Amino acid sequence: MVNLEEIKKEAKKILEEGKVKYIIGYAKSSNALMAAPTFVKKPEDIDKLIWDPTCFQNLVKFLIDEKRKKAREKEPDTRPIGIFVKGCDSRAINVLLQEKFITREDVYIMGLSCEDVGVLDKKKIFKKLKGEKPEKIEFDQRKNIVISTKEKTIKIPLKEILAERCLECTSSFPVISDVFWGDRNNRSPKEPFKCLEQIESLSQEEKWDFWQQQLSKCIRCYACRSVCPMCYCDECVVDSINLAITADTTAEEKAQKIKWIEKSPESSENFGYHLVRAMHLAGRCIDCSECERVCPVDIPIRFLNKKLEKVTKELFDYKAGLDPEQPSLVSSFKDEDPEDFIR
Amino acid sequence: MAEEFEPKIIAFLCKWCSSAGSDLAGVSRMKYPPNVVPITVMCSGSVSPLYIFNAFQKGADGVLVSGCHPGDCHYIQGNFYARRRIALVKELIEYIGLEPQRFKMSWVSAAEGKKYTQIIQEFVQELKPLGPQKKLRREK
Amino acid sequence: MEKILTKKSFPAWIKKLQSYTVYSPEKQENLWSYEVIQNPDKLNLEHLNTVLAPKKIIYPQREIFLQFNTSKEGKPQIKEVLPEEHPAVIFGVRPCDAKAITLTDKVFGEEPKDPYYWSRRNQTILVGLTCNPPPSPNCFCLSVGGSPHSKEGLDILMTDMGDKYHIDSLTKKGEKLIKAAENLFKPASSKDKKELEKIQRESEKKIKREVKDIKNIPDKLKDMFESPFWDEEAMSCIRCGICTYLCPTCFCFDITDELTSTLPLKGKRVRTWDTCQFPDFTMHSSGHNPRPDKASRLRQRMLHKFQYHVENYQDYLCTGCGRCISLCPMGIDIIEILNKVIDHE
Amino acid sequence: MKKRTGVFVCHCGINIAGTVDVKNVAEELMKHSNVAHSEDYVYMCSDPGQKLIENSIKEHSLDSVVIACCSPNLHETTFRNCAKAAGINEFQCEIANIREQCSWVHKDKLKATEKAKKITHSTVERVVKNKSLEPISIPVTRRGLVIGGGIAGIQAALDMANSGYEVVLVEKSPSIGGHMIQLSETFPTLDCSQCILTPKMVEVSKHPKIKLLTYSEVQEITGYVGNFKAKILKKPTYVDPTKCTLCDECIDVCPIVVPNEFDLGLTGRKAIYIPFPQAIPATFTLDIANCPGLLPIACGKCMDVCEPEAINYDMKPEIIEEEIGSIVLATGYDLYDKENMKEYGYGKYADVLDGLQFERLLSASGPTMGEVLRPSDHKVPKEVVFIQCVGSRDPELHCAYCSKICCMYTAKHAMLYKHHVPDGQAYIFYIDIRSGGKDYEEFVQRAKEEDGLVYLRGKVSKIFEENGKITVWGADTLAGKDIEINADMVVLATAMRPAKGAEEFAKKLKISLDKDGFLSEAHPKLKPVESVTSGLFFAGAAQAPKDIPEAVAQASGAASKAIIILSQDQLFHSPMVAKVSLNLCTGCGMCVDVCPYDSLSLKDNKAEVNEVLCEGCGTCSATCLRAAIEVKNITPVQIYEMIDASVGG
Repeated sequence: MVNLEEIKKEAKKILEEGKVKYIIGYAKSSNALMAAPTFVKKPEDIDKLIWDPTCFQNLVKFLIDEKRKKAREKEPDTRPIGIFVKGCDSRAINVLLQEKFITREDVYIMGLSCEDVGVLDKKKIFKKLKGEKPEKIEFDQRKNIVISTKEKTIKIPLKEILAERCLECTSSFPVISDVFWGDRNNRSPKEPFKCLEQIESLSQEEKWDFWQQQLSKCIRCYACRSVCPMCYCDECVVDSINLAITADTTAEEKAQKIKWIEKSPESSENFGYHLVRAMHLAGRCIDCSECERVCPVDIPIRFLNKKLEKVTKELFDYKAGLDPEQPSLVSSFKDEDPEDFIR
Repeated sequence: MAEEFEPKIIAFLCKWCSSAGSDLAGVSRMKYPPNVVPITVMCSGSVSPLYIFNAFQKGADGVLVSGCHPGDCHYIQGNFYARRRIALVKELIEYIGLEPQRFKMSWVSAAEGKKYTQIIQEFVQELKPLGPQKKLRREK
Repeated sequence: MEKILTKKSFPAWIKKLQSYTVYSPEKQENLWSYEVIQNPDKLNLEHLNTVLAPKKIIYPQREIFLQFNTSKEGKPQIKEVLPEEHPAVIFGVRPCDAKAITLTDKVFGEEPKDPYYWSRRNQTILVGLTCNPPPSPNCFCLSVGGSPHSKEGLDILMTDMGDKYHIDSLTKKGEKLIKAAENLFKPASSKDKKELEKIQRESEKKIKREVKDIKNIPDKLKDMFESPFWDEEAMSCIRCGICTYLCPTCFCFDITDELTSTLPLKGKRVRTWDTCQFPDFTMHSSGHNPRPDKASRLRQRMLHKFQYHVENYQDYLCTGCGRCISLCPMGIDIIEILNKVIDHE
Repeated sequence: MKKRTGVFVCHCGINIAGTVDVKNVAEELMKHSNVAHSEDYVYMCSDPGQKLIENSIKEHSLDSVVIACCSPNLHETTFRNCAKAAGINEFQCEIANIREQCSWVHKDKLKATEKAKKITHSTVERVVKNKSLEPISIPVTRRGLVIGGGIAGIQAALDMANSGYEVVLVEKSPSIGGHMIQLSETFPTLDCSQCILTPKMVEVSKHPKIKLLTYSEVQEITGYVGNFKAKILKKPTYVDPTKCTLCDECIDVCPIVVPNEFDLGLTGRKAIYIPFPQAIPATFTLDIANCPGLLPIACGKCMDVCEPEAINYDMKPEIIEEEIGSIVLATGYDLYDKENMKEYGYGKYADVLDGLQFERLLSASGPTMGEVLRPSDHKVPKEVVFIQCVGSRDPELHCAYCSKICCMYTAKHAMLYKHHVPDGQAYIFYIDIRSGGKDYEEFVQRAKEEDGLVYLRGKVSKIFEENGKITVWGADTLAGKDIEINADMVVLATAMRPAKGAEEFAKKLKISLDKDGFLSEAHPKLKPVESVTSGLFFAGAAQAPKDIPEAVAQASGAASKAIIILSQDQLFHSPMVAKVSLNLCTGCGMCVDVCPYDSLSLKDNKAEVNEVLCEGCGTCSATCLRAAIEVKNITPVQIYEMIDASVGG
């Protein structure tokens, strides 16, 4: 069992020793159902830290900010960043290592096993609460969640309100860490891609109707991109103008910024955006499903990424984030890669 | 009577094999429908998925990517990378409901003018009953 | 003019409004969204906060300004595109969202008036609904000069009174709407009015969140431009556009040309929403970005809402709907920030 | 600044104009905002046509041109030179292929014209965004490297050296000569192999332009055409050739006997040895793998006995670095491994030999001084079975390809056997006889007719030893019956394989191999001696099975290709190479992974292009997730515009 006090003890120790620059962890937010990222710089602040199934966020995203910030500083503090990672988050770290975006020395990985739990799905809870505001939540033996609202107190088995990705999780503990809490019990669902079956069984037209309905909701707030630890391009294909400009960027280069995707939230452009994003995440997405969690209009973005995860596994026997040394999916090939689709 | 629907096809042909194969079809005076406009690229490995999505967005009814046969790539391995990338694109666009017939990949060598001709003939035949591709197309 | 309409008759009223496009909140899976009503009988006004405010109807995310083309002779041709004239009614408008429309009215009402905005705005009738209970746990309208039963910006305010609605017609537009089905309404009795007052008092009590000492915020913010406070507060921001796109008062936009053909040159000029939270919002072509980081962008959002807008329009550019709090992926809470601003040394 | 593009539409007589309304194409393109001039002409490639282009460029101040005509494979160079002559950069000229890819394949004039417009428009969009580029110049180190000292390597080295260029010849074994020096006589003339090869070997050793490095292995090659650097490991022989007098005293005292590689194990040699009497360089080598130790305590007998003090136990491996401009690879072949041919008793029965072993038996300098004797009991074999296609042409179990030389050498073997043992009987099992080559067919016929060889068309199913005889079970498919022969000796014509270690070596040099492990040439028809790596050429059996004259011819071909590079002060390389946008690159290294030419590397966490190595394939560009790399003049923005034009309005 993960013991929060032990985590705090370690956090205090590494901060006191000056071993890390700061620690990215979780704290309570104004919303009882969701933790907020917190950045602990001083040992006396460690009591803010929490660890429970409301710790949704994939904090690895903040390593990207940190790298950018460090690049701007003249004399950067090069100490590692302490960071809380769950199983899925750790795979994100592996991908960043694989893509040489960070080095192992940049991070002090505080690995946390989700054990047999995971994180909550806020939307599932809202359904259960039918609009009532949760005042307080407690976890009972990591088996049930006890939610108190103004009117009543209800007890829901965690399994019923866990995020889908947690129910389908194949490695609930970090695959890379410097310190580790919890158990390393592997859980492997028999059919890791079962969630896709419903869409896959649809006819082409039904598939189109489904995605058309979902993606036309998109308001292009880019929260999915913004929250994704793999979306760290300096300039995204959807950005309207050049963002990565240096002193020697020519006017011509700026003028030639390609508008692959127009700013209008039209169906064609929304599809363009989501297809490109899915392609960019092929072999890189580690299924933290943050994109889907943050989507304000509930687009099941995970089903796009999960599909390519499945294809990648089945066609190329490739799984993202398990080994920082393996070559990337699209920068490698095997002679026996399937080609039955090629004429 | 309404005019028969004529699909627009964009074909990304690698310079060394497929474009040369299509040249051979010309030299041999083979005939195929004029629905295809070729864009010659250096290697099938240089065809970014963006090009494919973009062609559909701009109103292509079908897209073909064609390269050298495995092992024959002028650039040794470019077509192997293409094969992986294109497999992903193919799976993805089928998954979102685009008709799978609209996107093809082929290996056409410099000697396969006949094969290129057949591919285009078949492609046009397959696309005609589908009608215009409106799913990913931008409104004009 | 206060009237009473039974809930049973409500669909009948809507059916009488055939000359209008009628919008109302509709539940789609987990979300509420303003949609055109297809079946008045299924209308449900028990909605929580919609994801997007009714702003999206009056000021849509994308608007075509003009279309350009090249003639056969090679001459450029430009055709202005204005929204089609179409009267619309929006039901179930929350008072905070209606207030927000009054704020954008002022912005788009500056000369020269924005013809695209106003062609829709002038033809849209806003039928509000008293919030009882509040549609979001993060409602804080009382703190920013609103209330769950505020009439500001509305043409009609409806209040749920169990099996009936109290209908308060506030403008000529509102009157017109009631006249369309006059026989369905009966005048409100004094008992009804008492009941209404009670509901209104209760509804205010149900608003749990508040910003303390908001009057001092604008002054306080003036001295905080250079403060490291913003760095701290923005640490967990991921620079998405949720807080601003969902905000009923945010109105920033971008204008781009979308080409559809190069030979002949053809395309259209469109306006789309934009947000100060995106890095390209302030990017100069020189490469200089005056708001280079998320701290400066969070600051901009706060200062625009609680300092600049107050200076320019004597009102906050925030109506306390709580959407930015409820949907921030990282739990950034505008109320907490404002409260910290007040406490800031 | 807006480009001023000229569009020139060629009629190609009626080849284009018959199907495409060329005037209409020219008119349509004139509407393009970047097109300053357009016209059509009956034959653009003709002198007047080219003149027309030149004049138009000057008259209309054009800065770029599109020629809508035949395939760029035909006249791209013509028109680029023409553009250059008119004073604009050659890379501002692009070809719109409206003949092979349009007029010739369509009939409907209206539709073909529409398509021609799209193709031409698309090319205009490309050229509008083309940059003026200059060919990349590369200095040349005027020195060659030949790897492998068999007949192919020897020939290539001699040709290069005789043309006046310095050559480094590297051979991994102690002497040059390769497999050819092991052969007895050569088909179809029955020249003595050693007699014709040794003069060449001597010439190599004496040639002032050849630096011979035997007992050496190339460990690494870096750089690129004109500017390679080779790292060569020279293994210690522990014998100083300048002091060694070849007195043989050391051999006499050496206590260690191991199988002699030169005789393929038919004889033994000492741990200190000379591979064969005519070895070049003529010196002894101490085989450290088999020597009891380099310490006087361990043995030290050879050092004690060596009067000229040529033996030096302190010799160390040496790394030699050579700078060279071009390379010929002639790493040769080996025979198919015994391990794979157990069903024929190969390696199990002493009297089942492979072709090379039999060559040694036939050789006057061989273990039996040219007598054909059974290795087991030194008796003259009276019945010998020769089996062809052992391991070759057997896609299921062994090699799919034909080893090409076995038909001929088996005929030769059988013929020579008959010359040695006139009363003996030779049987040859074959699938069919492949005797293409000058005088080859006549040779086989002569063997059949004059020497009475028995050719049996069929396969051998089993070989086993019985009562001191080798029993061969086979089939004669022509007669339709099973055959059993109690032979005294069996000779297997085993398949030719790429030399052992060639695969590893190719990996090190990043040369691709074909499915059988032979070196893969750049084009099977038109570039048979070139590798895809510029400046690297192939010769001999390393590329495919071949006989001596073919190997020699290919070696001379490879040498002349290598000389073409060495003969120039500088080389020019296409400037259509990859370019990195440093501001976008995050240093993930995916482009480095996919580059087949090693032209990309990471420097300070950013990708860097070695323009000289880059061939401009653009795989890096499609792989890069950050759109941080593109190939000049065929950039994504160009493709983007071309898609627009190709889809049409």
